[in-house]
Amino acid sequence: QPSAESEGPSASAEETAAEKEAESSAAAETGEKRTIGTVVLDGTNPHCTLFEEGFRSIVEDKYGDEAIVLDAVGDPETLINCISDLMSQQVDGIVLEACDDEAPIAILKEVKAMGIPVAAADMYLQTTEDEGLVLSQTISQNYEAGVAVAEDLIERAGGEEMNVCIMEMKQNSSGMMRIDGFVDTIAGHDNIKILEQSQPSEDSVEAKLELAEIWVQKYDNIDAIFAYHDVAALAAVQALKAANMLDGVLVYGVDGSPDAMTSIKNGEMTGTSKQQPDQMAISSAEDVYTVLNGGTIDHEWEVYIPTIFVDASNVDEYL
Amino acid sequence: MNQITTGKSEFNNFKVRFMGALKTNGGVILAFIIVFVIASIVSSKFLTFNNQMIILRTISTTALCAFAMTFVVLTSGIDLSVGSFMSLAGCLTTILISWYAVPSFLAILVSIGVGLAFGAANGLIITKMNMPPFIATLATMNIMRGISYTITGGKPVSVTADSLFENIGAGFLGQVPIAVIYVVIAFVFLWMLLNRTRFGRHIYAVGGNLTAAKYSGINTDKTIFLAYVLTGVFSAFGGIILVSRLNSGQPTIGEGAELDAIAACIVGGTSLSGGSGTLTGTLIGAVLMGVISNILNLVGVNAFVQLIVKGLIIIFSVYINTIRKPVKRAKSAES
Amino acid sequence: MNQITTGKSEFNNFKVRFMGALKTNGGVILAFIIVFVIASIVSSKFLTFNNQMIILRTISTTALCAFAMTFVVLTSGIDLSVGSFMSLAGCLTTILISWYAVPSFLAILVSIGVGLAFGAANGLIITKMNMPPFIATLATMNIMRGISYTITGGKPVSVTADSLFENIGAGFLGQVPIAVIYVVIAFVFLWMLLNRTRFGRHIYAVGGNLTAAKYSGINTDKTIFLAYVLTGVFSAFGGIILVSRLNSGQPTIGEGAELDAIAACIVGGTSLSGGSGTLTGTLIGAVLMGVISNILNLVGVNAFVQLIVKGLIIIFSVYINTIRKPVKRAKSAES
Amino acid sequence: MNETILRMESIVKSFPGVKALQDVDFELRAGEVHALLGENGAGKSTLMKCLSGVYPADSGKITLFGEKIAINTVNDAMDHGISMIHQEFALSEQLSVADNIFMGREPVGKFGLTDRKALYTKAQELIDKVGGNISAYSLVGMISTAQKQMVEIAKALSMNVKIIIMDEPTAVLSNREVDALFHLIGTLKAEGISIVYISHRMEEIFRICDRITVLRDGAKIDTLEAKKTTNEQLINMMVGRKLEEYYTRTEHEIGGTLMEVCNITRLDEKVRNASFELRKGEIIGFAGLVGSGRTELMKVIFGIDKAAAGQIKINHRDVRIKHVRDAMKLGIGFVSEDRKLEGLFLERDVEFNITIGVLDKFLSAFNLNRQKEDEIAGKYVDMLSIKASSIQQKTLNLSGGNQQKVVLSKWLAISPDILILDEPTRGVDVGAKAEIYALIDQLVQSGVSIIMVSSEMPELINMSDRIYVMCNGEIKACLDKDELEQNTILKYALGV
Ligand SMILES: Nc1ncnc2c1ncn2[C@@H]1O[C@H](COP(=O)(O)OP(=O)(O)OP(=O)(O)O)[C@@H](O)[C@H]1O
Ligand SMILES: Nc1ncnc2c1ncn2[C@@H]1O[C@H](COP(=O)(O)OP(=O)(O)OP(=O)(O)O)[C@@H](O)[C@H]1O
Ligand SMILES: [Mg+2]
Ligand SMILES: [Mg+2]
Repeated sequence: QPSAESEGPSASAEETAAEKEAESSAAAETGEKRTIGTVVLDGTNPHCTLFEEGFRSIVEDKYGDEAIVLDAVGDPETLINCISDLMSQQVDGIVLEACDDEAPIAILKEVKAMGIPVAAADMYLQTTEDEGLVLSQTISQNYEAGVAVAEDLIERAGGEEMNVCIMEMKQNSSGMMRIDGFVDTIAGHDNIKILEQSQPSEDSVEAKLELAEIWVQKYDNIDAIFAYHDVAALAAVQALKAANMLDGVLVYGVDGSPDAMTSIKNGEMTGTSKQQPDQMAISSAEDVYTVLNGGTIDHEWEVYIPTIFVDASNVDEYL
Repeated sequence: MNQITTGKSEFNNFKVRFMGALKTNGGVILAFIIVFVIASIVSSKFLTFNNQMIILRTISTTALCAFAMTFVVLTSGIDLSVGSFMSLAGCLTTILISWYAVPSFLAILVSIGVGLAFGAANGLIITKMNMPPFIATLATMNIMRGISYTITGGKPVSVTADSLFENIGAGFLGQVPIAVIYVVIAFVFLWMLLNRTRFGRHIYAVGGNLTAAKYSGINTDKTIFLAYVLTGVFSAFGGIILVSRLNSGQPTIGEGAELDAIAACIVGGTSLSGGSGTLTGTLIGAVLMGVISNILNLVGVNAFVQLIVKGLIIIFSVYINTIRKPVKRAKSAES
Repeated sequence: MNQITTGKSEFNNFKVRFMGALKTNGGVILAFIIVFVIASIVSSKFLTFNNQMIILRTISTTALCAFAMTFVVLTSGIDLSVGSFMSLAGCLTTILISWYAVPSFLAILVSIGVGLAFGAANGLIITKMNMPPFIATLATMNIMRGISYTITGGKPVSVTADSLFENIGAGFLGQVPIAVIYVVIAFVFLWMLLNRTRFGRHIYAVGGNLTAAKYSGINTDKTIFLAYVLTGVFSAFGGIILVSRLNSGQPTIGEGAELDAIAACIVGGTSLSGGSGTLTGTLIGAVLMGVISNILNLVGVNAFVQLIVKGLIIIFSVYINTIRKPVKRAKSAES
Repeated sequence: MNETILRMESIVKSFPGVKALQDVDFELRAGEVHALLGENGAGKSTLMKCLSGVYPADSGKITLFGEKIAINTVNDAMDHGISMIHQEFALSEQLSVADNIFMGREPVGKFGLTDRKALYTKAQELIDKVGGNISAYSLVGMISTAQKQMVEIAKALSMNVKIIIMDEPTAVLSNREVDALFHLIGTLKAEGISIVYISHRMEEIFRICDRITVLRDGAKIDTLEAKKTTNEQLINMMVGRKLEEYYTRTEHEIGGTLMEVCNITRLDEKVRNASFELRKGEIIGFAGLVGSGRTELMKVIFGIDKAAAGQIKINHRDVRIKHVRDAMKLGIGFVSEDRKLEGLFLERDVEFNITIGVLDKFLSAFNLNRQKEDEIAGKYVDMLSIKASSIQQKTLNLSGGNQQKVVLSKWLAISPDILILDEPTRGVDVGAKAEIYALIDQLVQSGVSIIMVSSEMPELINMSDRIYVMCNGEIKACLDKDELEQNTILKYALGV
């Protein structure tokens, strides 16, 4: 398995890397605390809270080290600024939940030159294993998440005509993968028709609610709504409720945030593909520790954490 | 320059006032009519009662913020923190209800009280610390947003226990969404406040000429202070309604709400340099923005193109407003 | 109140000038020193050369926008569209390079040209259509963002072919990040422009008293127009640097950049009512904001709490600025 | 009628860097008109602002009707029946006349709501009482300067006043309005109201005042009975020396025709068919009532406003003046009537203000010749004896007269051939006035031609070679030196 240490292209990078390694193993021996940093994609996304919990469970609880959690607030510029600040802080390792798949590449080269191991989680970065920028890429099966929702919809339709509205967010690449999975899966089923596939005028709950309300007003034959994440799905639930149309309309999301679970439990939302951000964080953090402790990673460079389809039948397990 | 004697002036005065009102709001009314007519032609769904109600409900939070913002802008101030008030008050309400089982009504009162307190903080920072409103409210915008994220942990707070709460914002009174009723009540109340009380006169006086207001013995600090308290209270209330409509305390709500509210004021003819503008103008401005957004979504215009169209329509409607005023900027600077 | 004669005034004038400059920028310098010293104490990593460079690189785009914004604010205007300039110019550059194989240098020139054109559009809308800058640039902010989303389809544009492009923003000159070099060059150039050209004088004159400027034969429209062209060009350039650092054309960049840029100006002592402020102040203001953000991250303060702390520090530094000025707002309003 | 109602003792007031008042005493009797005289910056406005509560005095004692009172806010002063009409209008242009009159004291009716009917009725009554021909509903931004003055007076009368302070009320009025004001002052006096009257127009002082207090450099010089003093004595006390000559006019040769203005009609028709000519080295005056269109005519000539018809010839050649820049290139300068709104960059220093029109002389691409700039500014500071702590002092902190000199300097710096002076001595003290007259004389000696618009008859008559009289936007007469008489001018100005 390639790791950051073994792939240093320049002599100086190798040197620092070596120093770093010596330092960190020395630290481990003397029992001195190490510092592991992470940048989460957006702290106000419940998904990230779970990610942070998973990360802390490894760094703080398991290894007793110091965890630094920074927030990219969904902005690529803030993301690289946060990574810069982690470099200044001279952290021993980084778990990166990037909000963009390309933006951090350039700065990761600087991180690599400093010899700090990085593991990518949740967002598949546009880099190859050979470049050696990250130890591993641990991601959700976003496409499969969309597929799972589509399959449930097809099953519930049972061959009847069904009209779906799809709420997307082109700026969100993970979200678009879910949409792709969904759209590809229903493509073969003529009974399921897409009424409209569009996105809110901005990335805010208010705009998502407004778009859903207008759908409800515009079409009197909506049978299902699929949104690229739960926040939008829940907004759609509210729009349907306000128009007294929630009964008989299926609403799906992706993510499995706690309030989506509650909503499913209450019989409002139909289902969601639950991601496991905590698992992603745990797996990535473990990879960083494996390298820090001088070991090699013994699994594939790409790690897929499955999503779990949740609906009324199994929601109680996740409440 | 014609002489008006008191005797025959009744009718004349009415005419002066009516023409004045039309001159002030004429631009936005014209822009509104044009956009409205185009919208009716473009989509058959547009003119339905339900759709009109949806428009009004959609703009309800913006309108509440914009009404109060009008007071602030009239004093030649600005309040960037309205969105954070929405978030803080909205989340606090749901936290109180869901986590501490506080009755909805009390929770709302407390949250509005917190809005009032932070509004007062804005007012004090601006009047007593002599800080420019832009930067003072930019700071409190960050602070309140930070508090809102901290208390919620950044996660939405679900409200399941209390269906009463949901009705507060999402309910209906007959056919009319309750949020629309609030807007109407708030409008009437604030209109009276602005046009029929001394405080309202003082708002205009302070914004028109701060020195003159001081020399006339007006407590200018108090007037400005109260304007920020108003935005605090009304945007807090707006946030609570929104949260109730979403049925969960979303800490991210209200981002960019300040721009929407200010845009409604300016499109409605209120001048950012203070002293001139009307609440009616702001109302029409807010509805106009809502209509634009609604028709673009109804027609299914691509979200990205929507941004472009929205920008163009803003320029268009404010331009109509500007050219209808005979005195141009260059001239008004002279006088 | 002594009368001065030209002969003996040489030294006197220098001293007066120096003290004047200190008085103007003293507040922000003091705030900067306090924050800087605290930061050095709180984190041992703060004072390292690398970290200082990281701070400067971090603020580079904000600084470029804020420098140009200073000109606009000095004319008593505002430009809300800087973030959209960043997005549009940045994405356009990457599209030209990646999709049309245009050489990097040419692509950058074209994109800056587009920035210039939209800056000119801002300027024309404001001067020729007499629209308030706030609303005009709010509209173009939407329009340009919409264009940027439309041309990219909302998705990031990768730049893989051209490593030259990456170096333009992400490279180093010796130990110093190249983005920092740009900021230094831009600062020197714009400082000269503001303090050593007629245009610079006109900027101050227009913002200080528009009518008096007109009556003094200054082409006020041209001056205001050029200020908006400047923000267009410099924020476009800032966007290109940022995109190069990200090595992909991200249409979402620059959201909220206008608030950061304006905050840097105001924290640096520039008055939103125009006519007073310095570029040096803006530079210190921008660095101060960068230092705050850096130290909070270094210490690992929770992102939500960071918002609160940042807000408090803004109030604190602007307050220092305000109290150092002997004449208070209330007084200056009287005259 | 002779009892002393108000006594101010040992009033001290400082501003950062300036001691504006030191130990000033002031007394006011019931029903008297008491003039407050002094040079620009002597502290007249400051003393009265301390009395009207704009800012409290640093120390000192105020006794009203034998009782010691504290005045810390404007409301305190109003409660004691003291109200002030400020030097700069304190009106809100966007509000109606009635709103302005009752600003801060709006009548309240049912439910704590403002009683708009009472507001407008009472306001109209007050307007009628002071003789203003305006509707209480008019926006203040729409009414003329003289009418604004009426609003200010109505505002002062709207409360139960015992003392009215008028700070240079006639600076913006012309003769007819001044007469009306004096008539009103007579009425108020008869009602037992005391008036403090600040003015730089000496002839007014003798017309209406009972007693006179003179301030100099923040200290009181003396209080005198008006009947027992002379003009010379007062000027001597104010300036601290004897003024040799007030209106300086040196005999000199007037040259040929320099500028001809033919049939100018403004786009808005506020001036119609105006024609006049100006010779080299000549001073022509423009007389008329406020609102007669003099300023409007000058603004067309200077390229600020547009003309619908007419030509301007300079040196017998047609010229096109579309912008201020065109006018400046042709050697025309314009000192406008409102120095604060139209002339000065108040936040900038003296140097910036003086040199803004001649940046070419010391500033080219990225190259500033600071020495040259200081030299230019210094030259005019010396020439006009501008009192400033340095050329880097903010113009905001200068006294009115010195601000006016800074504006003059700006236009002298461009070395004009034709200088338009619109109310050049408005709000300027006698000493500075004399200096400005001397300067005007000096300018015409050196071949500059001057157009002087003024509402002060004595100054027009004494300084002008010829006078054009305007009425209702038209030039009604051109009077030669030997016809210059107050009554003749007034006859044409009133259009009778
Ligand atoms: N708010 C202020 N801040 C600083 N200095 C001031 C202020 N107001 C007045 N001064 C200064 O106090 C002195 C007295 O000013 P004041 O306005 O009382 O003069 P004045 O006699 O009314 O003159 P004028 O005839 O020009 O109106 C001047 O030197 C002036 O510059
Ligand atoms: N900004 C303005 N808005 C509306 N009316 C105005 C404005 N300025 C001037 N006027 C009106 O235009 C007319 C001409 O005014 P102008 O100032 O030219 O008179 P003037 O003869 O120069 O008097 P003054 O002695 O005041 O200078 C007046 O009726 C005045 O009320
Ligand atoms: Mg005075
Ligand atoms: Mg005039």
